[in-house]
Amino acid sequence: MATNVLTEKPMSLEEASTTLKMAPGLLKSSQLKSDVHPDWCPGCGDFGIVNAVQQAMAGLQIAPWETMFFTGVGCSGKSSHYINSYGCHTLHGRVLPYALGAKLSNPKLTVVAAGGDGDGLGIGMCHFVHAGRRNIDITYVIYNNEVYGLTKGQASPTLAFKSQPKSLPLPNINKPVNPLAMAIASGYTFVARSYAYDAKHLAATLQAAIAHKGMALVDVLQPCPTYNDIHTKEFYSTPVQTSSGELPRTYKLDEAGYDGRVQNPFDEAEVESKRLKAIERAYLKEERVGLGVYWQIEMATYGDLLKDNLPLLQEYTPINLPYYDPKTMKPTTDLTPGLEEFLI
Amino acid sequence: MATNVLTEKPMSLEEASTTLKMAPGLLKSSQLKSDVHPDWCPGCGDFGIVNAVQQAMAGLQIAPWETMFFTGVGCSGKSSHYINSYGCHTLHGRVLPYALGAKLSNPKLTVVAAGGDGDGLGIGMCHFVHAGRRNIDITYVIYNNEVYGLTKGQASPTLAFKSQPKSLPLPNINKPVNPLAMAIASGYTFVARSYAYDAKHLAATLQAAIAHKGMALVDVLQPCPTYNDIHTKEFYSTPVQTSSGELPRTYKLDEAGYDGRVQNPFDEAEVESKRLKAIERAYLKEERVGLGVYWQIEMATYGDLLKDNLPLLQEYTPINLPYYDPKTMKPTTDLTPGLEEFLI
Amino acid sequence: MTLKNDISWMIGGPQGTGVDSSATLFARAMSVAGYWVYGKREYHSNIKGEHSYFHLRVNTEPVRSIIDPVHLLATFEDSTASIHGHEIVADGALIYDPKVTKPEHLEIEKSVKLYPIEFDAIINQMAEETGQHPAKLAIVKNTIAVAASMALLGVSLDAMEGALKGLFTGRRAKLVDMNMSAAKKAYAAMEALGNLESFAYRMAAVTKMPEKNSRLVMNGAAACGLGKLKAGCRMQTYYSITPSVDECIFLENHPEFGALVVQLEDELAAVNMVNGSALTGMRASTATSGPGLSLMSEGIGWAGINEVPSVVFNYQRGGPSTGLPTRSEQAELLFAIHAGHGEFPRIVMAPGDQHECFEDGFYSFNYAERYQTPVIVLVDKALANCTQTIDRFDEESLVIDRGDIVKPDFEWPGENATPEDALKAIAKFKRFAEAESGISPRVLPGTIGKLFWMTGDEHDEYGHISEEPENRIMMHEKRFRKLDAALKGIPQDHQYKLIGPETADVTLVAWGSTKGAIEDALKVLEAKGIKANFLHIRLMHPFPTEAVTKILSRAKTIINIESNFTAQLAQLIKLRTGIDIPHVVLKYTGRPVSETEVVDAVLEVTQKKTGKVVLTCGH
Amino acid sequence: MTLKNDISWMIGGPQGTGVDSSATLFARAMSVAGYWVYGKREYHSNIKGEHSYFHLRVNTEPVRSIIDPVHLLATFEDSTASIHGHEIVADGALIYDPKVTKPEHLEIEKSVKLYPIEFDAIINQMAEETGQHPAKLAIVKNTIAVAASMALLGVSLDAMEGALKGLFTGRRAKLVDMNMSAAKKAYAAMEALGNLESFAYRMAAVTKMPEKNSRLVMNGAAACGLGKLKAGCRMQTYYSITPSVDECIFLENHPEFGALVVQLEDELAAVNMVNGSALTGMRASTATSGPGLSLMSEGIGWAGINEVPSVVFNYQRGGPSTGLPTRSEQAELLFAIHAGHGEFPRIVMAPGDQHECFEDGFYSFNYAERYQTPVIVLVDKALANCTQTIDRFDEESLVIDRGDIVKPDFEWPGENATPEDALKAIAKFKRFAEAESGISPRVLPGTIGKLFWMTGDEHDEYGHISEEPENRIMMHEKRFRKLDAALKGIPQDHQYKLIGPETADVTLVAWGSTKGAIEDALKVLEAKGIKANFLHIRLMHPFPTEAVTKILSRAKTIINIESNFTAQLAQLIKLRTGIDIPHVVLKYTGRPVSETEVVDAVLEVTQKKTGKVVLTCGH
Ligand SMILES: Cc1ncc(C[n+]2csc(CCOP(=O)(O)OP(=O)(O)O)c2C)c(N)n1
Ligand SMILES: Cc1ncc(C[n+]2csc(CCOP(=O)(O)OP(=O)(O)O)c2C)c(N)n1
Ligand code: SF4
Ligand code: SF4
Ligand SMILES: [Mg+2]
Ligand SMILES: [Mg+2]
Repeated sequence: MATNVLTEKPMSLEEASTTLKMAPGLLKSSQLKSDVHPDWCPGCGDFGIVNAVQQAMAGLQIAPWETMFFTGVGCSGKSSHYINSYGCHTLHGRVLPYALGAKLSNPKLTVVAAGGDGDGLGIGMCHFVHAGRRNIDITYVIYNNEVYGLTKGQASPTLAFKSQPKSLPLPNINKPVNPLAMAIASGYTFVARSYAYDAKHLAATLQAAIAHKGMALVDVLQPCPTYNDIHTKEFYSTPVQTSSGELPRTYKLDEAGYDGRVQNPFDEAEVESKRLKAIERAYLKEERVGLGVYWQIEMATYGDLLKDNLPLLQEYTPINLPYYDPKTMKPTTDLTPGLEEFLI
Repeated sequence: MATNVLTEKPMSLEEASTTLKMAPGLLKSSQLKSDVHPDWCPGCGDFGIVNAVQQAMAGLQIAPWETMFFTGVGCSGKSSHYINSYGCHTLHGRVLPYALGAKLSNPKLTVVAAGGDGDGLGIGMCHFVHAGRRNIDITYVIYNNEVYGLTKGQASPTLAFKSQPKSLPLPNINKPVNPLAMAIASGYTFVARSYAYDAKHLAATLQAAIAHKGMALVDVLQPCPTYNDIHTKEFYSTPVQTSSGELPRTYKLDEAGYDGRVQNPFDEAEVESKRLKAIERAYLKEERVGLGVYWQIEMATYGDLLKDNLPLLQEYTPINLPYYDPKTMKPTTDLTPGLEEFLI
Repeated sequence: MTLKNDISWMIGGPQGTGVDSSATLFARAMSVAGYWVYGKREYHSNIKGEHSYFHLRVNTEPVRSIIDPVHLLATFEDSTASIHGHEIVADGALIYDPKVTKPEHLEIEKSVKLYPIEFDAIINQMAEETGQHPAKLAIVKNTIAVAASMALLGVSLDAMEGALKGLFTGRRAKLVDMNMSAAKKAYAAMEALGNLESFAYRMAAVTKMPEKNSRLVMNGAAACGLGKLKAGCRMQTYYSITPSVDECIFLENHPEFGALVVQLEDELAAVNMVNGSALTGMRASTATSGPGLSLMSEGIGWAGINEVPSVVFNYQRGGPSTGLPTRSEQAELLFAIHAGHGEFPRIVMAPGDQHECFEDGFYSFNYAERYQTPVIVLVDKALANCTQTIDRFDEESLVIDRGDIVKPDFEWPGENATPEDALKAIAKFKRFAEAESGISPRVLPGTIGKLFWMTGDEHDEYGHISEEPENRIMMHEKRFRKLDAALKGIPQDHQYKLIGPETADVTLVAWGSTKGAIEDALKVLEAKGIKANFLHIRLMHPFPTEAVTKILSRAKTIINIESNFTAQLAQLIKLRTGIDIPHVVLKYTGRPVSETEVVDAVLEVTQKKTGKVVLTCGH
Repeated sequence: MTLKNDISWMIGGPQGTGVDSSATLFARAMSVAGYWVYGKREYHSNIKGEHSYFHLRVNTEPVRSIIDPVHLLATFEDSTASIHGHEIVADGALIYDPKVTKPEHLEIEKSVKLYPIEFDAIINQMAEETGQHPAKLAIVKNTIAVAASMALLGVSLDAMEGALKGLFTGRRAKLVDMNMSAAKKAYAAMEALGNLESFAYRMAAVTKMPEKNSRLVMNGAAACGLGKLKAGCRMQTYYSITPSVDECIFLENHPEFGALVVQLEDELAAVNMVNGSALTGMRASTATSGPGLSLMSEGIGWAGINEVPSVVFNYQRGGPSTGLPTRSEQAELLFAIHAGHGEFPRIVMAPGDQHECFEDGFYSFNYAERYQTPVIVLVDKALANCTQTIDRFDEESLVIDRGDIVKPDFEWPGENATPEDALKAIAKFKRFAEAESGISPRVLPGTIGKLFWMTGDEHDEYGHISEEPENRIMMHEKRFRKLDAALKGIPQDHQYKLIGPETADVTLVAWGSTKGAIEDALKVLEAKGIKANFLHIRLMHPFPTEAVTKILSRAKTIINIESNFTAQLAQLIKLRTGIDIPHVVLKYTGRPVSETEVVDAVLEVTQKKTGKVVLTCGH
């Protein structure tokens, strides 16, 4: 039986591991706006994303005081200040180590990490890949605007080859990374794409990602009206001419008959074929843009696996591991097993 | 017409961009051994790799004084000291930025980068992925031994899930990265796998990789007898029971009818289907291990693309761009175009 | 009213509304008119919407800093007057749009003159004349504010036309007419308000009109970039970060020099790619700011032990961590000197003004190659982003010094080569040979017959790993001797300057970008009867200990001035010379030090013997 | 022959042949016999094959360092005798295998006694007795060398049995008998050589046998790890690097404490994950060495501005760059104090011995949480890898201090919660409230009704970004006041210790791991008629300026001793106190300082007034 470190009351492992769910309707998404005024450019897709995050939080009714929103550095990085939950605006490229460290320590926190495409896929790429190798139960939202917004519009790693948005003096001669394919290849267990101005789809996707037990990635296409004059709001709302006539630019994967969810994670054949299909879908060169879940699989989380290696975690969450007596403040750890090999 | 910075003689762009090829047989691979005695453990796969590198260099008869071998830090990192060419033992995880910086500056150098799986796929993962986005003409060799050799056998990123070689106190709870799939997804234009003790195949593969114009990866399976008691030399030489009887553990992809080489890089359909096949092959779960070229495509290199953006490079290689008069040592750059906007 | 030689002008508005362009236009127009300008730019870490402003000073003689009082505040929207109105001096003036700004609601001096300009009326009139939509013309608001300011200052619009022609070239040349039309209307509107001559801060004409094209209106970032280009730097790596990215943008905008400006995945790649490039013989550098420098520490150390001439420009901004990313600070002096684990020689330089930016852009490569060691140049945001009228750079005296580079002894015989030739061609070379000066002759990879190796490990003379104690002692001492060589070889005026009289009652000590404010303050102090001189230190490491000791030992009252919290230069001086400077003037709001502040602080110290003065001016 | 109270023993061989285990066995056996042992380990950056050795000292009283002369060199292969033979003192001894070592080819003193042991004969005999293949028994060579040494030193084999039983437990218990069998044969073989009593360095028995289980044979890395465990550290991140990885391996080997030991992808992840963990209220730390510290600079700064109690143990090794990765150095003092761009408070501690390692392992978390600021603990390879017999740690006096943590005011009412409860539950809190001490009450995320934010940007009291100058001044000053608080709140004996007499003719000054050699040297110096005392500084930042000034001001001859090139402690002392220490003793070969070297250096300084003595002993 663990003890709540704050209230010093006993709590079950279940209680110590799950964010409290409030009664439906107790908090509206508008109450999840902090009193800081967002200073993004007018028309910036970031407004839509933060809105959707708030809606997803309200939809799930997760306790904001047991939720922590981590961000990287960039225009997107400011998001944590605009949300009424614990907020942590970390370092450029390092949002994942922070978020993962917090979640591993205190599994009771619902942890959402968010940041720019430069932040996550440029400087943060090492953590991006390695986070996939540990299926820790957090959600990671990438604001994909194809530019480094806050430093004035340089190419981000998702900018297309030879593309030249107005902020670039010369065309981009780097090939883009594909965040979806990268995430699937790295071991993320939930990989989805949405669009900043599709409020409903985005909120629903975020809600599914947060509800997913494991490492979830949501790649959000985000217009940056100031620097990216190629993939603008207009671009996304301009219909596409197809063989079946004029169709909206974006479409929902499930409506198109694609299902990236693995039904039986123990069926290796299903897993491998779905994984390959998901990668194929991620690479699909089409004029339209598919939104939805590209890949999802339920697997043991890192937290679960840790319990095999560290038996004490079958009883306590890490932050609740007892190490002192709150009355006397005396340490309670018996060092004997550690001293044995040295004793004379 | 560029000038050789060293001899101050004129040289063509072609001359300034290509490592000299010597007459066949002038240098034997044994002469490419430096006089430093390798201090690897007896039986270490690294011996085989360095041997094969020397054979490949001799096979191509590239001038050793126009070749630079870069390494990361680890047991593998020491390789550069054992080879008679210019050698550069860089920092842990940073071999690619060094190698790429040298090649971009002086395209005349044949540049080979090499390092451990921890070096390249752990701490170096960010550079690993981004190197794929720029098709710079170097070869990158990963010594894949599934452990951090030089720091005493911790799990490297390629170690299998739940695996526990003798150096680990607890089983590995991280999922492995797949270097081949990662490289293909990142944009490498040559991706192959070989085995440290298959001297012939490895030397041939390295030769092909060096000859390839663009960013080449060779993932070399490397037994580490000291820490990895799972994928040992014995493991690789133990035949596998298959439905078609007992077969050697390793097999050659081309003998198995697989061809990962794109014939027409402008045929998008071929490219996409080959890419997907290559990824599928990289993920293939089989008891046998496929050696050979998983993926190859010919594309403009970063060096080629730079010429569009920087017209002077149509005439000079970067290191030959003239900026001073070697007689007077006076700078020759006329700053006018840069001063114009400020002049009053 | 007597005409003035020195006025202080400010313009402000939300980020993204053209505050910057207004200031550039004003600075260039006044410079075309023969004046000398200095301006500082303040903005938030934000792309659009937060308040930003430009504070400029115009003088009939060269100026290098701002003064705090504002004589003329030009506005074209509502926020600036309410934020900065109180900074206008008595008898100063406010230019404003009466549609959005109500002077009665402002906190301003009674005596401030009010000049309402109907921006919309002018724009509507232009719309009528040209048939363009008024919304498309909104951008001329900046020009209107500038032209109105010129009218009030008594400067002819001819200068404006010259300035516009300089700004709008090529495809954009047609904008000259549009803007001149707006300017003329604004000028007329001001004149229509009447009695401009009574304004207390009208400018005197310059006595001697400088020659055309003899001067530059320049910022520090571009000055550094130009110095690098002149030095032959053709490889600049970067990972974008404010404010260093301005130098990179400048370089990217000039592909005609053939310089590779490579945007990378992170600062680790940036610094290590510079090492990889510089070791081939390229002149290579990177530019970064605080967080980037932290990440580059390891790579700089590798260059140190491998004696690679890598150049790192670090543009300091407000720290720690992300800090105040668009504000200025001088808080990375001790970090730059100690950055990187273990001990290795490095050179740390700090330019104090734009001429020194250009020089350090140039000489950093000479010193890096001559001493075969990494060079860190500490600039800061104040210097990078200030606008100043300066004389053209002296390019004539520059000489490239590539240090001791070994040429090949022979050439590859080609087809007739024998196995003996091949053996000779792969002979090895003692790249890190013991040398009294600490400087071993350097070979560039690609040289025939001189193979060597490099490694971050301690190594022998060929560059092979060696853990032998004797070799270690030899190598470590050899490398460090280069610092002695550098101190001997770097000319005195690149090490420090003593400005003002040889002996004085007060000696001011500073480094980096506070130079301008202090230089300007010297004259004011003199007028106030304080005989002061100024020791500006430029070579931060190795430190010119002997010279500084000599100068400070004979100084009477020493005052150290810098933009940080812990008085880093004062610490460094104490560490190197043992001299404990009794008075420090510090500023850590991220806003640069002004002439006014220097003068006031010196007065306070001389009058009250204050040990520590903390400066706070500037919004 | 009189028996000795102090002897120096060495064993060597290629890396991977059991040199380490031999030394451990010897150290434990001698400790079981009641002696006190200190041993240093030297090895290459290599897994198998390069020469490594262990140099141990055995004393009837506690010892803390080695002496350079070797009294008894034990070898079991050919290389060690040729490398170290010349270090054997006159009348010392060499134990060797006559099959591989030919004493006539060695460069040794004539008077050295030679003890050939037929290793193969013993092994073959064992093979015959047990039926095992001799190759399988080769590993007992170490035991043979140790047992032979004990015979020569006159120590009974009973102690060996005790030691083996301690080393081989569980599944490996059966190895005790095998090794004892080898030991007995070796002992007998030595006795058969005869006349062992004539050996000049036989050990006297201890006068008072220490109680069983009252002591530890311990290394510094494990001592740090144990301190951390006791402190409640349950999150240790790392990216493996020599020598810090030894602490991590120790922790990983003890899953029973429930501590997460997370091996990460790089040091950037390691430090930032510690920040992410520590901000939740976990006691979290990382361990690294030089290159890792460079990479962690940025993350440490984030902890600084966000007042997060992250703990970083940095095990110094030979630098710069990859340097001498398996050797020791104390060259990251000034780097640790200045690491990271911009300015922020941090605490830097440096333990001097294994007890202090344990204490700092424990107290670093108390100080980090009490002052809400990152703590860097500077250990080094010498301390991490030395083996020492010490008294058990004092665990009784330890008290946990979590600093000022705010408890929730109320509990969530559960199902009956109203919208008002919900609003109260999301009320915000001034986590960074202005506070005279600099320490604002801290909230742990998860606390109801006290939301706050964090950011690397300068921020307001709630943690929201603020670029306001007034707020900046307040926050920057508030944070730095914590250093004053720390200097007041950290007990004196955690700041420094003055060892020896209050007044003395010579005052030695040092920090970190040189403590042991200097402490030991004090007695020798006394015997030589030099009255010396020793100021060991342990709190490196904030610096105990007042106390150090006081002590050094009354000192007569001050000698600073440290393992680096640039005399970093001397620099720091000059910087903080203004005192310029006239004599420095430096060592930068990567080998730790010995008692012998300290004694000789002090003699040299006192006799010749040498300004700088460079130490070079040790292979
Ligand atoms: C280590 C480091 N390098 C560089 C920066 C500068 N920087 C701030 S934001 C940013 C990029 C922003 O791009 P992105 O992550 O795509 O976010 P966006 O602004 O587009 O939302 C950079 C490079 C930094 N803060 N830290
Ligand atoms: C920045 C940094 N972190 C850690 C280390 C320590 N280190 C040296 S080698 C190594 C790992 C070696 O593993 P790998 O790259 O797989 O090479 P191998 O030894 O297996 O060939 C590490 C972590 C280092 N040198 N630098
Ligand atoms: S620059 Fe782009 S991403 Fe940043 S706030 Fe403006 S529109 Fe949004
Ligand atoms: S530890 Fe492994 S990788 Fe390193 S040298 Fe030994 S066998 Fe090779
Ligand atoms: Mg972006
Ligand atoms: Mg490895």
